[in-house]
Amino acid sequence: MKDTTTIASEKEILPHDKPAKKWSVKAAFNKFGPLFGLIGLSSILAILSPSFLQIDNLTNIARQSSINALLALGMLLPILTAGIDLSVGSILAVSIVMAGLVSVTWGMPPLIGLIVCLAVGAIAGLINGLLLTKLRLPHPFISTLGTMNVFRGLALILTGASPIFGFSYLMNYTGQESIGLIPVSFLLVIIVYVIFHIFLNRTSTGRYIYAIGGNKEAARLSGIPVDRVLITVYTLSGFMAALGGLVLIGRTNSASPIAGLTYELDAIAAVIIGGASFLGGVGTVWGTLIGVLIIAVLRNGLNLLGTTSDLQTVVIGAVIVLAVYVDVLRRKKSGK
Amino acid sequence: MKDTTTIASEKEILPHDKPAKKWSVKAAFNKFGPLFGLIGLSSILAILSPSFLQIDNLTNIARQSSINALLALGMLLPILTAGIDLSVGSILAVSIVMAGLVSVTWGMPPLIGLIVCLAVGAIAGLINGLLLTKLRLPHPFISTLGTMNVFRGLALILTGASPIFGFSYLMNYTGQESIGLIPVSFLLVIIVYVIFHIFLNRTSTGRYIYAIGGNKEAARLSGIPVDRVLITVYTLSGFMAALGGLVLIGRTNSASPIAGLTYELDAIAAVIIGGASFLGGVGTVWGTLIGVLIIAVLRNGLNLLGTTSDLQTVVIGAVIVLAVYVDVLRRKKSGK
Amino acid sequence: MLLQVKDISKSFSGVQVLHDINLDVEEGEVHVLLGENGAGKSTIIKILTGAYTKDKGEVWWDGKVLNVTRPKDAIEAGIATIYQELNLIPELSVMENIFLGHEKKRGSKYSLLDRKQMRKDSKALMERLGQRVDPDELIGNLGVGQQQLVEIAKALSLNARLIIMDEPTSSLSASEAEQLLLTIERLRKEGITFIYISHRLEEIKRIGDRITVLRDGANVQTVPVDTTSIDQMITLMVGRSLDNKFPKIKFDKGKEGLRVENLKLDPESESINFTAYQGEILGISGLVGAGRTEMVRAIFGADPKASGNIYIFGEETNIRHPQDAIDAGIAFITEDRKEEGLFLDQSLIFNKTIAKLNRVKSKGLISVSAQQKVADNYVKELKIRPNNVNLIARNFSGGNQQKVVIAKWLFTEAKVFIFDEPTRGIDVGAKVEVYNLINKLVESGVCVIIISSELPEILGIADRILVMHEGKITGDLMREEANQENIMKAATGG
Amino acid sequence: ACNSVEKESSAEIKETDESYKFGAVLMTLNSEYWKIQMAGAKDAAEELGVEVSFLGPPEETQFEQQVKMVEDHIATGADALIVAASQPDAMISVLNNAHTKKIPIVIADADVNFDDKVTFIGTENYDAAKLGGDYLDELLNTGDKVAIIRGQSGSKLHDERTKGFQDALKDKNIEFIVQDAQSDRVKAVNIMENILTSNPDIKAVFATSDEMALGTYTTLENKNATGIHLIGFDGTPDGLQAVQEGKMLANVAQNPYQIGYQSVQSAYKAKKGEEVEKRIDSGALVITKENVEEEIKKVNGYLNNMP
Ligand SMILES: Nc1ncnc2c1ncn2[C@@H]1O[C@H](COP(=O)(O)OP(=O)(O)OP(=O)(O)O)[C@@H](O)[C@H]1O
Ligand SMILES: Nc1ncnc2c1ncn2[C@@H]1O[C@H](COP(=O)(O)OP(=O)(O)OP(=O)(O)O)[C@@H](O)[C@H]1O
Ligand SMILES: O[C@@H]1[C@@H](O)[C@H](O)OC[C@H]1O
Ligand SMILES: [Mg+2]
Ligand SMILES: [Mg+2]
Repeated sequence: MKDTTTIASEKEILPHDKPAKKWSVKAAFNKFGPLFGLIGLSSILAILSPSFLQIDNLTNIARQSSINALLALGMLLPILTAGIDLSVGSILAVSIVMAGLVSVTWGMPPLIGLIVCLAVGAIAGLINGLLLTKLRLPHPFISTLGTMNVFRGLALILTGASPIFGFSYLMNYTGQESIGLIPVSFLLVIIVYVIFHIFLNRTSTGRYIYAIGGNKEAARLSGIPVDRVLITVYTLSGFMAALGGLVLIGRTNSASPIAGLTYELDAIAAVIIGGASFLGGVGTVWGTLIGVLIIAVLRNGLNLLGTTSDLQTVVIGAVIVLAVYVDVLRRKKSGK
Repeated sequence: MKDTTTIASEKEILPHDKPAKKWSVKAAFNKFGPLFGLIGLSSILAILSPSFLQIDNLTNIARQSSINALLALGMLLPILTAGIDLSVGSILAVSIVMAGLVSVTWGMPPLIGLIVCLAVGAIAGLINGLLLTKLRLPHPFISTLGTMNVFRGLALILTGASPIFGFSYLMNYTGQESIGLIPVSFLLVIIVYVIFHIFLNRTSTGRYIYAIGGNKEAARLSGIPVDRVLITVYTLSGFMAALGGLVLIGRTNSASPIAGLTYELDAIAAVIIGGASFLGGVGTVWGTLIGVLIIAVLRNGLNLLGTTSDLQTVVIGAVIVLAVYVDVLRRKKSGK
Repeated sequence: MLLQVKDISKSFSGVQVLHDINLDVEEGEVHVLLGENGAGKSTIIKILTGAYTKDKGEVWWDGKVLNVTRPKDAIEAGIATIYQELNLIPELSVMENIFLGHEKKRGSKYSLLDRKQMRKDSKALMERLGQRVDPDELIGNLGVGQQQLVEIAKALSLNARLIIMDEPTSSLSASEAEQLLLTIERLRKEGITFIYISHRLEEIKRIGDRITVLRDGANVQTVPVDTTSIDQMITLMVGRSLDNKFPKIKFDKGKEGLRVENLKLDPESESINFTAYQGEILGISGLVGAGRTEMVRAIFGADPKASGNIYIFGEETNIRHPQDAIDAGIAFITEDRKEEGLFLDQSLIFNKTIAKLNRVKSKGLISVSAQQKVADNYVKELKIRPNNVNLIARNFSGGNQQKVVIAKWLFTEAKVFIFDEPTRGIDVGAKVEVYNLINKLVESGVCVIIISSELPEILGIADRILVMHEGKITGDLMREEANQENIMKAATGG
Repeated sequence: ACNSVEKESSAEIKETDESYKFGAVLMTLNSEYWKIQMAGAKDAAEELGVEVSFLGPPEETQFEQQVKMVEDHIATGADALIVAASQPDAMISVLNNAHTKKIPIVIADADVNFDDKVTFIGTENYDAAKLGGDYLDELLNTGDKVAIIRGQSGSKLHDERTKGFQDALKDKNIEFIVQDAQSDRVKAVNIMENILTSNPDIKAVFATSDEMALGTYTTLENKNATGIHLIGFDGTPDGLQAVQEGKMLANVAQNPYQIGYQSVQSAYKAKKGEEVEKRIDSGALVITKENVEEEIKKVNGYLNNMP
């Protein structure tokens, strides 16, 4: 007996039949669906406001979208696992406040401040992950609703509720500077998105994230270390919130304990507008980016048009519903 | 056919043993679990603060809990169907603002104001229901996130963002008056809770709500009018938000367009602390009431103790996590 | 003629799966739908009941055109359905499930529920099916078999004239299946009509009156059961005859593959010991709830065990999670594909590769071209249809979904394969493919263990048969000595 | 604290009947502005030997929680109430309840239309903002464009500040671009970016609170538009520092310390049956390079005294 335990023989490794042409068109349509929404929206705004397409304004949009881009990318992971992270806004606050304490109040080197910022975010996310998996809490909605309060309270207590300002160049760099015309924060966004794309599609952990969202029990029985993956997911979500916080430091040259209030809602909206499903297992990095841009373009455009914030609220609410509805139609057309 | 290919015989088909007695104990424990939490919490507070058990303070708690009690009861329905309603705070705002416009600004009779308030809430809820079912939106999180913005924006636009005040006695009655020692608003809560208890347990629509949360596809295939039930659910949730708004009018003798911000979070927390499951199909009216009281007692107690809001925020967050964890433990002990 | 289906067609996203289907069902008969996996049986049923909408064609019911746009229409017309996947609400009680959608009220449509009456009626209905169940028990606390009976009670409570059953026995133990067949026979005598789908041909022989055979979404023929042999059924179904339903190849017994020593699921239970070898197929038989699934789940690390040592090819392993088991070279094909096997919204290729992603990596990353290379492995051999590796699992027929799960585990190249009811819901032709594949596995040196509740299957393919009773091994029979009687004897405790 | 005979005897341990317990409810405790108000209140309390317990919701929008906090102060037997209501009209009912229990009520920061109050102590926002406008007046030409970044539309405070500022510049025929940044620093950054894109020719910006002013400055700096005059409002430590560093042309400082201090003083007087003025203007000051040092010293002094 040959001690090969595989039953795959050479002949089985046939070239894969190219899937029928229409499938790939569908796939493309599915992938780029929200993009059409973004293009449509931008066209309307370009007509309504002459400033909209100016280079200056495009860099505005890039800059204004970057914090949400980072938070939404983090949020994509829990949502892919059929979870959610409501605490990202509070994690952002506690991370930047700690960075401020370390690098401004206690006068430590800026690099340490930067590391502390990201580490605090990751640790806060880790706590979310541990609560969920080790306490076997039924749903992250509730654990992150809890930590949303806890982290916010901590940020307030740590600072005695006062914002910290006067950050050094290094700490402000990401949020403040541009390389040529492109804001550093947006470059960061692009880099992180590419990394996450590779992570989600080309690594085991990435694929496991989709598997867990699809069927947690089947994932466990397929040998997927479910708890470890979930802990990774929430840790990364916390880390991304802190990265968003780093940009916020630069944009405001300050760290306020009340920063990031309700940021979770924008992040969730972006992920869902970008085509991800609350039921888990469905969603992409690029869809999320488009979701982020749709929201950012909308806010920017409404500002340019001088709309009141009340009307902006209405329009953004309507666009959230509309974007998801268009997605529903598209999926239906391309065959459930 | 003789060649039976199975190994069954008549005698194996044993009558199913009556489930052991412990089931009913389990059930009771499951039902009253959160109650122990409430009693424990109250005992601690009674020791820490002499004012806590005074009649005066107990009526405070009754009064202070009633708005969240009404919203949470409404929220229970979507959660039972494995959904959610993020828009209740905004519905509250748009309902009371409309009531204010009608009965104060336009000077119509107070009864009309009252009807308008409740009708607007129900209609807003109906819109949520229709969006979810008719547009086939994948999850109410997104539709109600959208309408949360839309309704809030409308409330602001309708009033030019200023609160309306000067309501008549009738409009203020529910939120302001007491019958003997008991606040009318709390009486209202008790009545509505009893009605909902009967509705959920003794009517077919009530049972359908649980069925849809348990297994939507199975419910559909059993001939349950799933869409109609879901529309009812969101309409009722909107109606309850407006009822909560009516109490708020009385409590503040005013209708502010920024009323009800983040109320959805307290309502959700109460429902979940009360033992309902995000996955649908599990949860009771009385559990919800206990969840509401736990939150109210906690806030009241922390105020009596003069705790700062930062610390309150931390404690409330921790209690949310703790309450759910205790529930997990309890369920585990009582056999999954 | 109670029901007439005329020229029904249906396509999903441009792929036509039903072509002008016709079906006549006489009052009082058990009408069987027969066809390979993916032939379109479930699709027809779902069209009849309003779960899907048809593209074209008509349904006649009791001499009139029946327009079904939603499940309620069919139910109101008197058609009750037990779908391939159970449709009960675990959080509701037996009584509530039985009367779900047609509750008894105390008065008008708008009154409160009459729970007393429903409790009484559901008790009576279950007793009519030979079950004594507390009507207030939650469905989630019942076994699959009893759940299936609750579904039937539900159909009866509707006073349905036609009950449709889509593979009702595939997830039942033998005794539960037997109970079901007896019930159908009895109800048929009471005048109820059935449409019955099953891949267990013996069952069809026993209770069917006429068979309508489908192939690739089209009618083949309608024949009376009496004059049709099982072999003829197979020929009609697959378009050719199958000379050997159990293609058994004898290999030499090799090294020890899996050895289980002193396995205890909980500290008080008696210990389990057995060894499976290369070159043999070890079958495990037993009655309902004999504890076979529980035992292998413990071996695989899916559930915790109290104690016990497990050796893989002589090497001791410490398995605490499924992950450990997979690393040790064990594959476990679970009995419940939907809950425990499949990622329904992911593609075939995703499902297939997920348990062993290292095989499609290059330079540490999952590579598209590596995936392309292995895409068709097993898909052809298992005749997974349609042969589209990008189709999401949900859109495969039940039997083909089962094959996807098998493909997933084959892909792990494990050294020990444990199959729990591997041919559940698989058509006769495909079963042979699965057996051939298992033979291939054995030939390549894999140690194979198969749990099956179908006696002919276990007798047909196993080299050695362990019999379990109440969590203990009560029999160890070589192929030559095994027969229905001695298995039965061991299964009932000797 | 009441003058019953039994209380008298037990009061001997408590020194005198002066050991009052006051309950304060502020719009929030989570900002420097409110912390300075607390500092003023605490200093007054110390001087008078009374105790003040502070409550405030996490966010200024949570006005219903303020109502609950007043109720809870009443339940613990507060001898007087100091209330800074974020939705003044919403507070009237509960204040009436307190009044029927004979608890004196001092209104701080934002006036409440409630006849039985002891007094109102706060900034006259319209006048204060007008001072800011006046200061800017000579630096502008007729027909210039000026942006106003304001807090939540509909908020009375911000309405008054916007109006006061605009009225000061009436004669200049200024084109105002008013946008609402809801008192949020990040929103102000974004909005200022967008304003600069659509109206690059603006000459000055007035922000109706310091949070927004500081956000605005970040944008001006990043877009190299520091030539645009910036005027803030509140006089928070950060705002003052910005004036000192020349980032802000001027800052209209309120006097939250005085508001807090006078509130406690007034409550005490009311308790003692002394006469209290019905309305106390805590004053406002335009802070510029000239007087900023002094102001910073003052404010730091307040904050350092915080426990
Ligand atoms: N929702 C769907 N989308 C796309 N294709 C589908 C869908 N449902 C079924 N199909 C396809 O329709 C065909 C018929 O499926 P159907 O479930 O009716 O088969 P079946 O005869 O019941 O098979 P089995 O014996 O395996 O249950 C299959 O090829 C299946 O892949
Ligand atoms: N259909 C059922 N009805 C009642 N109890 C069951 C049923 N199936 C399993 N159990 C319970 O689970 C335990 C072991 O079940 P297990 O699934 O391991 O048995 P099995 O031999 O694999 O049988 P099956 O054919 O049901 O898969 C038994 O102790 C029994 O009480
Ligand atoms: O007057 C105060 C205002 O300046 C600050 O921004 O918020 C609280 C207000 O009361
Ligand atoms: Mg089928
Ligand atoms: Mg089994």
